[in-house]
Parts: sequence; structure tokens; C-alpha cells
Amino acid sequence: MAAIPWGVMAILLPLAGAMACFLSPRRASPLGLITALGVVACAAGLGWQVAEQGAQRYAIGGWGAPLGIDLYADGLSLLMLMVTAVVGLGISVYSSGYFNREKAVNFWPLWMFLWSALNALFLSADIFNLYVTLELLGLAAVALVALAGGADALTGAMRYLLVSLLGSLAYLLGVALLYHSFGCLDIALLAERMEPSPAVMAAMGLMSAGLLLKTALFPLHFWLPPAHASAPAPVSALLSALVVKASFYILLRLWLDVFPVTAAGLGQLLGLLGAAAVLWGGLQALRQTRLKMLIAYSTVAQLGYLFLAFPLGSNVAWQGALYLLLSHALAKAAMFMAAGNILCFGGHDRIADLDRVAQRLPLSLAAFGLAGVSIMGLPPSGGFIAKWLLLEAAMRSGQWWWVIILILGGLLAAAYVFKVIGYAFTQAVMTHEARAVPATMEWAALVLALVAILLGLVAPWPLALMEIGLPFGGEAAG
Amino acid sequence: MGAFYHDPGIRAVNDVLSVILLLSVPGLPLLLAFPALRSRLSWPCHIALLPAVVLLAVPEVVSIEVPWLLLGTGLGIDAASRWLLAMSVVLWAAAATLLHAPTGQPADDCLTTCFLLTLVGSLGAILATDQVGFFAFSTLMGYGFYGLLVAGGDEAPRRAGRVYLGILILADLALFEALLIAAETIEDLGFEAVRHAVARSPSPGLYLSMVLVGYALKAGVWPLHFWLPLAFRSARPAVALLLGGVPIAIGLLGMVRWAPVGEINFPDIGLIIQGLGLAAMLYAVLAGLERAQLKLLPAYAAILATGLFAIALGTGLADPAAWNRYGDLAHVFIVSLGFGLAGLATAIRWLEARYHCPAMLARQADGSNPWFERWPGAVVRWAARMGFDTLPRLRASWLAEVGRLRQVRAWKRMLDGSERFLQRWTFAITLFLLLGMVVVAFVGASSWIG
Amino acid sequence: MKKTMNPKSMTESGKIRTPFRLLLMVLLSALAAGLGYAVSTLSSQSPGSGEWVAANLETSGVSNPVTAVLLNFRSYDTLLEMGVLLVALLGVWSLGGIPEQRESSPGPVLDTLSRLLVPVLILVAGYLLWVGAHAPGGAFQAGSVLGAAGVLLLLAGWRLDARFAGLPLRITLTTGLGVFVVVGAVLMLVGRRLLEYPPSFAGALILLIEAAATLSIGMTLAALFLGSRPEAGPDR
Amino acid sequence: MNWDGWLPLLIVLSSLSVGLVIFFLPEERVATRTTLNLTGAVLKLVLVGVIIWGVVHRHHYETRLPLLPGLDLVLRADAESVLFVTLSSGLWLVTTVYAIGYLEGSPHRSRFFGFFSLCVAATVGVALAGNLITFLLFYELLTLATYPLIVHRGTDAAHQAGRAYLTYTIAGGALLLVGTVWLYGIAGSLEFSYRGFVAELADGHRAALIAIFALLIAGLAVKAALVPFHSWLPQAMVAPAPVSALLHAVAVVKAGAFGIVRVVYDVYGIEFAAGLGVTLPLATVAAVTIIYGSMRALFQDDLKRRLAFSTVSQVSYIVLGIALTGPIATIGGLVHLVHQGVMKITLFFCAGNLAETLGIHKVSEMNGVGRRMPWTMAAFTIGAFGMIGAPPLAGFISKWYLGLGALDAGQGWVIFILAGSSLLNAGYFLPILYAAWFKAPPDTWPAERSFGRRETAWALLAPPVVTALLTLALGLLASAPFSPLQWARSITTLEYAP
Amino acid sequence: MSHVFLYALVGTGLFTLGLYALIVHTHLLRKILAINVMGSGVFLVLVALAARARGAAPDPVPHAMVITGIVVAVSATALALALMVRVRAETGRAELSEERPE
Repeated sequence: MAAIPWGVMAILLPLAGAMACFLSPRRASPLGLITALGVVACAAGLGWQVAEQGAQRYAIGGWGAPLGIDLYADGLSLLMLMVTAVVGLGISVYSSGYFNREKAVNFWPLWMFLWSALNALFLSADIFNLYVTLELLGLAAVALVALAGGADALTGAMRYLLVSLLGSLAYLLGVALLYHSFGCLDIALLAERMEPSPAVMAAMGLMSAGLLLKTALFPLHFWLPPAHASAPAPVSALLSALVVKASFYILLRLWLDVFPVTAAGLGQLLGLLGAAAVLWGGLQALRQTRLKMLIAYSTVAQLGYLFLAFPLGSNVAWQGALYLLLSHALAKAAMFMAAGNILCFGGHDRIADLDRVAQRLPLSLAAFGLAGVSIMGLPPSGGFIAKWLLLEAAMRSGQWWWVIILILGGLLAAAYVFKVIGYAFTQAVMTHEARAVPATMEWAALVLALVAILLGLVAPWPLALMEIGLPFGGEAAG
Repeated sequence: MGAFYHDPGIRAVNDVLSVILLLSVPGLPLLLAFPALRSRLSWPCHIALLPAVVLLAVPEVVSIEVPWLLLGTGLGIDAASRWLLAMSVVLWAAAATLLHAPTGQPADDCLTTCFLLTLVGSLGAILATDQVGFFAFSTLMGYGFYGLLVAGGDEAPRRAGRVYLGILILADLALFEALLIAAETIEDLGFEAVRHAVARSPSPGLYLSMVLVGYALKAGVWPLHFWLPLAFRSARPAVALLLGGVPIAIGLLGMVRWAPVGEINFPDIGLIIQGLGLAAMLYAVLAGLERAQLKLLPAYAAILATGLFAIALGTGLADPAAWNRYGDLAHVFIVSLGFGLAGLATAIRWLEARYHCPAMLARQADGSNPWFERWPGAVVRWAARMGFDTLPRLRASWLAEVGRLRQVRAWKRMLDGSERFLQRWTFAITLFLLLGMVVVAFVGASSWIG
Repeated sequence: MKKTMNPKSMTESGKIRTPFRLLLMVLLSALAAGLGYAVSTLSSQSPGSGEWVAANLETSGVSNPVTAVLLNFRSYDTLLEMGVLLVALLGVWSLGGIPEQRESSPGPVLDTLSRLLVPVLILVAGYLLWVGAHAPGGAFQAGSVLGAAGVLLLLAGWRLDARFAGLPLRITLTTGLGVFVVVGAVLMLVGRRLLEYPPSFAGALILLIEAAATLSIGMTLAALFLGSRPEAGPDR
Repeated sequence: MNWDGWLPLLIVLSSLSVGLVIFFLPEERVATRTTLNLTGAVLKLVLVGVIIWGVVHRHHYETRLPLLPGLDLVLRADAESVLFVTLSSGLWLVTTVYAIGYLEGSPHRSRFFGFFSLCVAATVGVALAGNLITFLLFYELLTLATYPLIVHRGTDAAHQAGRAYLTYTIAGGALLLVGTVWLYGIAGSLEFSYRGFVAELADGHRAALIAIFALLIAGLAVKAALVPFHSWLPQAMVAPAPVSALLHAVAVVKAGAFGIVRVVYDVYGIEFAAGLGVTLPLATVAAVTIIYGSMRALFQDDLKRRLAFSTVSQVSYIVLGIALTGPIATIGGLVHLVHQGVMKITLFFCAGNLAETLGIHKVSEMNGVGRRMPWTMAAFTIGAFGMIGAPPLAGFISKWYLGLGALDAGQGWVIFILAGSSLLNAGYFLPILYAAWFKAPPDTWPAERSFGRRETAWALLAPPVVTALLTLALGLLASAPFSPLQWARSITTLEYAP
Repeated sequence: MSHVFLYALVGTGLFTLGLYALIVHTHLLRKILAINVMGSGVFLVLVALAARARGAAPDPVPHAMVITGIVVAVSATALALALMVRVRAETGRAELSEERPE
């Protein structure tokens, strides 16, 4: 075990930051930024550690698995942590310009809690601890959505809260069944002791359904667009980029490690729902008249891609799904930020009137466009690499119908992204006074979008990191 | 990757002078064709002829290979082409003088350029020693001549020009095909080599017919003569002077040089061609008498002469030995035809300037286009209908169908409705999915346990 | 875009048709049956980690196994859970002013009762905190009782003095989580793992954490009941 | 990696970096922008010169960066890529000069030139791509970089054109992607190599290989504007003239055609492809496109639209040359890749000059324009005759080899296609020339701008004249060393070596 | 079957009952209560099954889990109620509207 437990620090630091922000509301913004930098450093440290020494296990309280709670960092959790760090830093920088003082007081502690919850979730190796982090995450996220105020945001937040609680409870019931079946909560131990039984199957159904609800997989996505679209821009960004991914991450962990099911039926069912999400989200996104709604439905579609890996089940497919997750996190954060800039500048986000705004915010539009490239899955971008891997997996497994879905989804994405981009080239007169957008907000969006593009050029490194600890069980898996 | 090392750049030339000379015969007029380069010169068209004159003065047979030009071509002069060149120089000089006479109009820049380009084409074609070069120059000559016909003229020359242009394109197509067939047969595209090779190839018929049709079109041989009367009727004096010596002569020269006459024995085709030639002569006489226009006389004379030439050619095809014996006369014939037609044209101009001839006005006034002008128009109109109307209309109707589909609000409503349904039955759907999961899991489990 | 409130859909959403209810019942019964079946097939021999807990109870610093699990073996859960409480409060506060309910003046009975009960409740809370080390009880129970006392006070119309409503209140609210984090961090600084108590200090540390947590939980619950950020004096 | 290993990447970066810098230049820094543009273009040309020299001297230029496990981003200079890279970087220089003149004083120039440079960077990437995934990467980048140029004017028509362009190209890209992935799944490699790399897979994968071929070609055909994927191209002519030049000659259409070259020769190998029986359908499609494009061009009154349909027709010559199995036709196809670019860019430059100087957009407005703008129209005339295939211009050489190749391959019917197309070409170009030179000019032009003594701005006039002279030179000097024809011949020897 | 399982079955029953209420009722307060009922069901399952082993002391871990769960549920309920009050203040009714914001 290495000298410095970077992973633990990545959890404690934002917690401490949250309390500091809470205690000193006037300095919330600088305190938050400092914490963000610290967390990024922790993630980098953990990355270095994992890359050097392989997967890490950390027994909290020194008790070890059956009794205590373990933290576990392998390639999968490391990448999640890192993408959270990058997006989180971007969101922090963006938020320092976005919120007025009054809102900032509430935003920063909640955001720090949320970040802490995310890090804790990605590092946890204990299914009950996962439940706690999930709740921490969910409550913080709901509170952040409600921060926007107004009927839309509050209704969205309410629905989101109910959905989140329902999902958590289903998950918790599953946890109960698993614990009473095997007497342990640690993922690795569960995997060892796993034996199929009706209780396990019920737990699997309950936990999957609960997590799917939280991940907003079609047809359980209904809560996502209103919540994500009505939240403040940085919150939309972190919800779409990170929060929905958290529950997917748990699902992935359970699926890969705990449930030793090769049952093709459930995989195909998930794949089918994913495919439906891709198409439905794309179609709905295309139909939207408001930019943030469009982006939110785009998230629904992109989440669908993640589930295409389940029926494929091969190493390459998992890698593709995870890569999509990473690049989508970056790209979608950038998109929501760009939309936030537009909203902030022009006072509205009606797509049809974007031509009044778009040309006056070239950086934001560029960010939107670059992020769009990744969303569409065009090269060179992280989205492309992900799509390539998924396509390859589909081709290799002979399940060519997923190829069609992937391609159709890409086309739909192109349609809705360019529906927006097109307005960048006409210049209409401004009808009202515009508000200046701070440069930090524009650059934060652009830099995140650029990182999403960059992911397409440096793929071997993240893919190599992903393999640490063999989260996908090596080449033969599936 | 090394193919081009072996290609010689410019191969050693024994006589640098002949290279310069031969190249400058088409080269100088080509340069002068650029208005900017001749703007200071007072007699550009005459100056352009100087290299040709010098070349005529050189007594020996010279020829060069220019491997880097086009697909590797050659220029040269021998006894036969010397006569042609001499004829051309004389005619061109005369025409240049005529052209220069009414100078003073700045708009004639275009005309001068066309004149010089045609000059390049005709001299180059005479000097060319292989088919590609000949084809290139004769094409240039053709389009240049079209410019000469049309430039600065009114409706009548334009119509002549249009018809000539159509002929020209068709002829070039035919000749291009012939050229391809030749190139397919043999690598070296020198005239002699091609004639030999084609004659020995299994089916020289296609090549022969392409060559004959192509050059017959260019030379205005009956029944492919339609542009000739139009051109003679409307051309300005300088151009009328050139008609015999340039397009017709080059056309006939092409036939002589390209067709494997004297190498193959095609009595049937020969007979047909002879018949055509005879018919041409008959037609020329009849039509010339019937139309009775002074200005058209050279045209019918040309048809008559080319008919005669066709008879000779047919004889050559039917009886190679005869052609080999008397074939050289063809060049003499061409030269004299050029001079003769030029003389005739000049004479008629001169006569016309003296005596007014009302007959031609009456003929022109009836306005009915001959059939050969009508049907190309019809073809174009038909094609227009095909391309312009049918296809877009098909597309339009298809688009309308799609548009109707798009208009149907049902799609929109369906999308809206389902989304609202999903929102409304929020938790019920969750239940369904939960059940689905559990059931699938159970099924999976039972099959797995069992 | 105009926003229309369709009255028809409102009435529809208010009432759910009977066939649907029936269908729902059938489906839910199926679900209940399935879950029940799953539960009933569990082996009656518990494979739980009870014996592990029992084996390590001595070194945990407390003798009540539940407290040992909560504050030692799985103290990390509890740490995060303190965070959950605080987040909920932050969320409630960030919602802004909740429209004040009609102020009903507390009757004399309530007033008297609260004066009587609050000290008792505080005492009970202290007891529960103390007893948690070896018998049922502990920080949450104590905190809840404390919270109840706070609620009672609030019902009786008592409001926190503006002087304490700012930083002092916030410090109290964060004490539980703060002490937890500080203890964990200090333990890490001295070379142990996160929340790896030295066996000799375990009892004391747990008590310290529990005390802080009790205070925070109580305050948080009361604050949650109040619903909005108390009017504070000017912040430092 | 030594210097040789970085050169291909440098060529791509020479315009990519310029583009990125230009994006951030303020609109009014005209001089800086112009300098940057020209520096980039000249630098690229110099680097290309180095590469040509090196390739002739058998240097191996290859940049290899890891992209995915087992798949590299490969930029390599081989004979084909040098042909295309020379074309695009040469024409880019000319087009840049032209664009600087054309857009003088118009808004959003930084954006325009930024994307302009990106577009060329992508094209050069397409040219230098050493495997299919690198090709795909730059091919899609090209799509993205071109879209802003097409909608640059921001009018409704421009948006519509942009939408059409995207609809086609993104769908095409998707097909290409599927084909590529499938191929990778079967072959496990995507490296281009002379005579292809899939031949050994023939057993058991025959049907799949045919399907992949269809997917790849369909994806590429969109950019190459083969019927029925062509209709974006005429719509895209609403873009500014330099963009049209870029679309039709330098980059987009060429990228599609070049891709087909790559797929047929370096993925499948021409002999194997012929053995699969996929080349004849391709040739048929190309033939149909040739005729159909010309037919449509015949009836367009909008000059640029007519030119666009002409491109549809002409680019298919390249495809036809590729699809006719045989070395001579290959020479024709490859050489037409260059020749068509030079000729068509001339025509578009001229059309742009007419629009910019006199406000002429329609053929019917061109009466007597030769008097007013003799240099421009002279260049146009040369380009048009080149397109018709009149000797001794560049188009003649292409047509010559195509025809000969068809005969050589025993596909006599192609001759008739070529003849018909020439006829139609003449049908739609010659009336323009006739009107321009021989009809009387109108009293006033639609929107005349005065440029003093010259007929138009220097930067607008020089490019078409240069490319027109190039058209002439490519025909006249076709057999000279280093000519595209010679280069195509040497490629052919590589692809057909026993 | 021991009484422990009976409790556990009651727990699952509460869970489904809560789900039913969550689906059927439109008023937010009822929905929140339904969630709480569901939570109670889960807790019951957890605690009941902890005492399965005859004679042995009940497993303390589920108890700890339930305590944690209860705190979480309390927090969530508090937030939900506050949110509900705000929703009611904004929209005039304590229901989730199906109207999508246009």
C-alpha cells in the first residue's frame, strides 16, 4: 500500500471543502476553486499510483472486507474519477463566473458534496456504501436542480427526487436480498460467494431496475429532460456529464463482477432498451425548440449507447461503452456550458432565435460544435473511438443489428447538432440588451470540448488505463 | 517509381536549328494569338507566317521528334507536305492581307486571335508526322475556323458557325475513336506505321469508317456537306478565301494520311464510296444549277471536287495497286483544290462587288430551314424534355409525397403523445420494467440452474 | 412559447380508471409474490457477518455490536450519512424562503409543556448517547431526541437568536461531519488508515464523534423542521 | 523517429496550425492573415516538393502514431498520395490567392480562412493517409471543415445547401465507417498496400467482401458525387467561388474519388476486385453518372450550377478509369484526378470573377463578356475546351487514356459513353463560349465594379490565368518527366506488377 | 417457515403497497408518504432477516444499515417536503404536471 492514500483524499477533500464553503459563504467561490484544484491533484496522484502499482484496495478502519468497508481503485474507477476531476474542474471554473453571490452561497457546498459523493461512489467496493453515496449524490443533485427556482425547475427537481428515491429503494431492497443470501456486502466477496438463486435473481432485477431508473434509460428517461433542462447551466452540465453516469457505473460493476450471469436474455433486453433510447432520444432532441431540452434529450440518446455493450458483452464492447461515457461526459458538459453562455447572453435558448446570439459568442459556439463532433461520433474525437470500438464489437460478435442502431444514432445526432450549428452563420439583429459573458465561462466550455476531441487522439492511454485490474475480465470475457 | 528516369527529356537533336524552325511554325502564331503579345505589332498575321516561309526556303527534308509534347509527337516536312505548306502560306498571306485591309476596328482582336489559332492548326496539321499531333492541330484548326466564321458576324454566319461546330464535334468524336483504335493496335502513331498496322489488324473496318466519316464531315464531302453552302454564303472574304485551303484541304489530307488506302483491299467499300462520290458530283451540279447563286458556286465546286476525290479514294480502296501508283497525286489535288477554291471565291467576291445578285436574297427570305438544321434542334428539344422536365418532375412528385408525409401532424403528435405518456405513467412504467427484469432474471435463473 | 394548462388533462390525471387499477394490482401482486418467493427461498441459516462482528468486538472500543458496526467497522457509512443530513439541510435552505405558515400562537399548554419537556429530552438524549456504547442507543437516537426537543421549541414559537443564527449555527451543524473528518484525517496523518482507531483510544474517539454527531443531528433535524434558513445577523 | 518520419505530419500541420491561428485573429488584421495564409501555402508546397524529391529517391516517409490498440494513425507518402497531395497543395496556393482577392472587405474572414485551412489540412490528410482509419478520420474532418464554408454566406439558400451537404456526407461517412469496421473485423488490418491486402481472405468471406466494397464505395461515392448521391454538389454552388473551387477541384470531390482509388487499388487490389465482380457495376454507375451529369448540365442557366453538374460528370471519369480493369484505364483515371482539378478550378475561378466583377451569375447574361474580360474568358475557354477533351489540353490526355484503357480492357461500350459525354460537354460549354465571345455585350452589366485599367482585381485574375496555363501545359507537356501522366504511369506499374 | 420470514414477507408487501400508492396517487404528499412506506418495507426485510438464525444473536450489520437508511430517509423526506411546499407555492398545486415546458 502506497504512502499517500490519494483516493481517500479525493473523498475527504471535497467534503472538507464543502464544510469550508458552508462555514464561510463569502469566500465560497475561491475556496471551492482551491478544493477543485486539490481534488484534481488527488485524482492525478491516484492515477499515477494505479498506473505504477496496479489496482489498489484500501481497507477503511483497517478492518478489511467482510467486516469493514473497502475502497477499490482499478482502471475503471480511476477513469471515472479522472473524468470527474476534469469535468469538475471545468464546472468549478465555469460556476465561479456563472452564479451571483446569493446563489453561489448555496451552490458551492452542494457541489462539493456532490463531488465528494461521486468520488466516494467510484471508489467504493461495498454495495451498501454505494447506496449511501448514491443517496448523497441524489439529494445533492436534486438540491442543485432546484437552485434555479421557478416552476419548471422545482417540478423537475421534485420528479427527479421521487425517481431517485424510488431507484435507491429498489437498489436497497436488492442489497438486502444479497446480504441475506451471502452475508457480505463487498463486491469482490460477493463475486466469490455468488451462487444463483431466486433471491439473487430478484436482487438483480431490483437493483438493475433501480439503477436504470437513475440512469434514465429509455423508457425511464422521462424525468431527465425536464430536470436537466431547467437546472442552472453548470448543474445541467454535471448532471448530464457525471451524475447519471454514477448509477451506470454501479450497474456496470454489479454486472461485471457480482452477477455472474451470461443470461443473454437480460443483456438483449438492456441492449434493446438502449437502442430504443438512442432512437427515441435522437428523435425527441431533433424536435425540441429549446436548446437545453435538445441537449438533455441528446443525453438520453447517448446513455442508450452505453447499454449497447450489455448484449455484446465483450471486452471491446465494454471499453467502447466506457470510452463513450468518458467522452460524453466531457462533451456534454461543454455543450451545456455553451448553452448556458447563450442563455446568459441572450436571455433565452430558443433554437429558432439563436441567430441573434450565436455569432456574438464564437467561442461558445465553437465549444458546442466541437462537443457536437464528439456526440456525433465523428473523428477525431473520443466519441468516434467509442463508436469504433462498439461497432467493432458488434461486428465481431455478429450482432450486426446494433451496428444499424449505432449508425442511425450518429445520424440523428448529426441532425440535431447541426440544427443548432447552422444558426452560427446567420446574423440577425439583437432585439434586446445582451449581457456580457465572462471569458472564463466561454473558455471553460471550449477547453472541455477540446479535451473531448483530444480523447480521440490519445486513445491508447485511456484504454491502457482501463485495463488495469482487468475490470472487464480480460479478452476472454463475455 | 523510376519510369521517368528512362524517359529522355529532350533527346539529342542533330540539328538544333530544325527544331527551332519546326516548332516556331506553329509556335510563333500561337504566341501571337495572345492579344497582349501582338499589341505592338502592326502586321501580326504576316509575321506569324514568317517561320513557315523560312521553312519552305530550307530545301531538305527535316523532321523532329518531340517526345515531351502531348503523348510524344513529331513534326516534319517532306516533299508532299512542302507543297501543302506552300499553298497554305500563300493562302494565309492573302487572307491576312484581306483581313488587315479594313482594319481600325478594335473589336477585331477576337477575329485576329481566331485567325492566328486557325493558322497554328492548319500549319501544324500539315507538319504533323503522327496521328495525335495531326488530330490536335486539326481540332485546333476546326475550332479556330469556327471562330473565324462567326466573329463579328450577324445571324447568317452564326448559323453557319453553329452547324459547322456541330459537324466539328461529331467529326472529332469519330476521329478520336479512330485514334483510340489505332493506339490500341500499335504503339507508334506515325502515319505509315498506323496504316500498316491497321491494315493488318483483324477488323480495320471500324477504323476506316470512323476516319472516313470524320474527315468527310470536316471536309464537307457529300452527303455530310451541309455546313459548306452556309459557310460560303455568309463568310467574309478573307474567310471564304481560306475555306478551300484550310478546312477542306486538311480534311482531305487527313483522309489520305489516316486511311490505310493502298494497304487494304476493300472492293465493296470502295464501290460504295465511289458511288457516293459520283452522287456527290451529280448533286453538286444539280444543286448548283438549281440554286443558281453566284456566292454558292464555290461551295458546289467544293462538293464536286470532294466527290471526285471520293471516287479516287474508293478506287484506291478497291484497287490498292492503283492507289500506290497514283496516290501521290492526292496531295497535288488538294493543293490545287485549295488554290482553285480560293481563286473562285475571290473572283466571285469581285464579281459580286460589281454586279448585284438579287436571287440569293429571295432564297434566304423564305426562311425555311433545311432538314439538317431542323433535326438537331429537335433532338436537343427532346433531350431537354428528358433531362429538364421528366427527371425533376419525377423528383418533384416524389418530394411532394415525402412532403405530405412530413406534413402529417401525426408524427409530431405521436412523438409528443408518447413522451407525455411516459411522463404521466412515470412510476407505472418503472414497475413494468421492474417486473420485466425480475421475470427475465427468473427465466435466466431457471434455465441456468436447470 | 405559450404554456397552456389543459384542464382536461388535469382532471384525467387526478382520476385513474378502475381497469388500470385492477391491472396494476395484478401486476403488483405478481411482483409481491415474486419477491416473497425470493425471500422465502433464503436459507434459514443466516450466513451474515455476525460472528465477525462478535470476534472483533473487543477491539472496537464499544460493547454494543450495532454501535460498533455503525461507528467503527462501518464508520465510513456513517460519515457519509452525516453528509447526507447536511446536504438535505443545504437543499432545504437553498430552496429559499418557504412561505411562512399561518402563525398559530402556541397555547399555554404547549408553552408550559415545552418548558417542562425540553430539559428532560436533553437529559434523555445525553443518556442515550452514553448508553449506546453497550446497549441499544447511540448518536442517532440521541440526536433524534434532541431534534424532537428542538421541534418542540420551534412549535412553541421559539426562534434562534439572530446572533447565533449565522456562523455559530453553521458551526454546530457541521460539527458532526467535521469531527468525523478531522478524526479520520488526523489518524491518517499519524500513519494509520482512515478511521482506523487505535484500540486504546477507540472508545473515547467514538464517544467524541458521537457527541458531536448528536449535537449536529439534533440541530439539523430541528433546522429541517423549520424549513428555511434562520434570519441571521450580518455575517462576519 | 527521424526527420523523414515527421514530414507527412508536418505537411498536415502546416495548414492545420495556420487555420487554428487564423481563427483567433481579429477581423481587421488583414495583412497578418494574408501573410499567414500565403506562408502556410508556400511552406506546404515546399514540403511537398521535398517529399516528391524524396519519394523519387526512394525515401520512406511515414508518420505513425497510435490511435487505438492495433490501429495506428498512419501518414505515408506513396506514389498515389504524392499525386493527390501535389494537386491539392498546388491548387491550394492558387485558391488562397484567389480567396484573398475574392473576399476582400467581406465579413467573417477569419472564420472563413480558418476553416479554409482546416479543409486543406484534412484533404492533405486524406491524401497521405496510410490506412483506412486514418483516411476515414480525415475524410470526416473534411466534411466538418467544409460545412462552415458552404454556409458561409448565411443565406437561406446557403443553409439549405449546407443541410443537403451534411445529409449526404454524414450518411456517406456512416456507411464508410460501417464498411471500415466490418473490414477490420474480418481482415484485422487496414493498411493500404499496393495490390491490396484482402485477397487472401477471399475464401469464406466472398459475400462479406462484396458487401464491404459496396459500403465503402457508397460512402465515398457521396463525396465523389456519383449518381444517385450527387445532388448536394449542385446545391453547394451557392457558396463563395473559392469554396466551389475547393469543393470541386481541390478537396471534397477529389477526396471521394481518391478514396475510391484507395479502396479499389490499395485495399482490394484491382485484380482481386475484378475477380469479385465489383468493378463492372462501379464502371456502370460511373458511366451513368457521366451521362446524367452532362445531361443535367445542358439545361442549367446558372453558370456555377452548370459547372457543378459538369463536375458530377467529370469526376466520374476518374471512377470509370479506376473501375475499368487495366493499366491504361488506371492511368487515365489517375491522371484525370489531377487534370479535372486544374481545369475545373479554372472554370470556377472565372465564374467567380464574372460574378464578382460584373455581377454575372447566369449563362444568359454572358453575352459579349469576352470583350469586357478577355483574360478571364480566355482562361475559361481553355478550361472549357479542356473539359470537352480537345487536344492538346489536359482533358484530352485523360480521355485518351480512358478510351484506350476501355478498349484494352475489352469494354468497348465505354467509348460510346466517352463520345456521348464529349458531345454533351461541347453542348453545354460551347454556347457559353459563343455567347461570351461572339455576341454583342449589353449596355450595362448586372453589377459592375471598376478595377481601373485591369479587367478585375489582380488577385482574382492571376489564379485562373495560371491554372489555365497549367491546363495547357498538362496537355502539351504530358510526356515530360514529373508530369502527372508520368506519375500515374509509375503508380500503375506498381499496382499491376506481376 | 419461521415468523422471521413472515415479517420479511410483510416487508416486501409494504414495498409493493408503497409502489402502488406511488403510482396511483397524484398528490405529492401521498407520493412522499408512499416512498416512506416503501422504505419501511425495505427496512423491515433487512431487520427481520437479520434474526433468521435460531438461537443466535441477531446480526448487527443490518441493524446498522437500517439506522443509516432511516437517517437517509429522514433527510430525503425533509427535502422532499420542502420541495413540495415550494412547488405548491410556485404552481399552485402539489402535483407533478405532465405539461412539458415548451
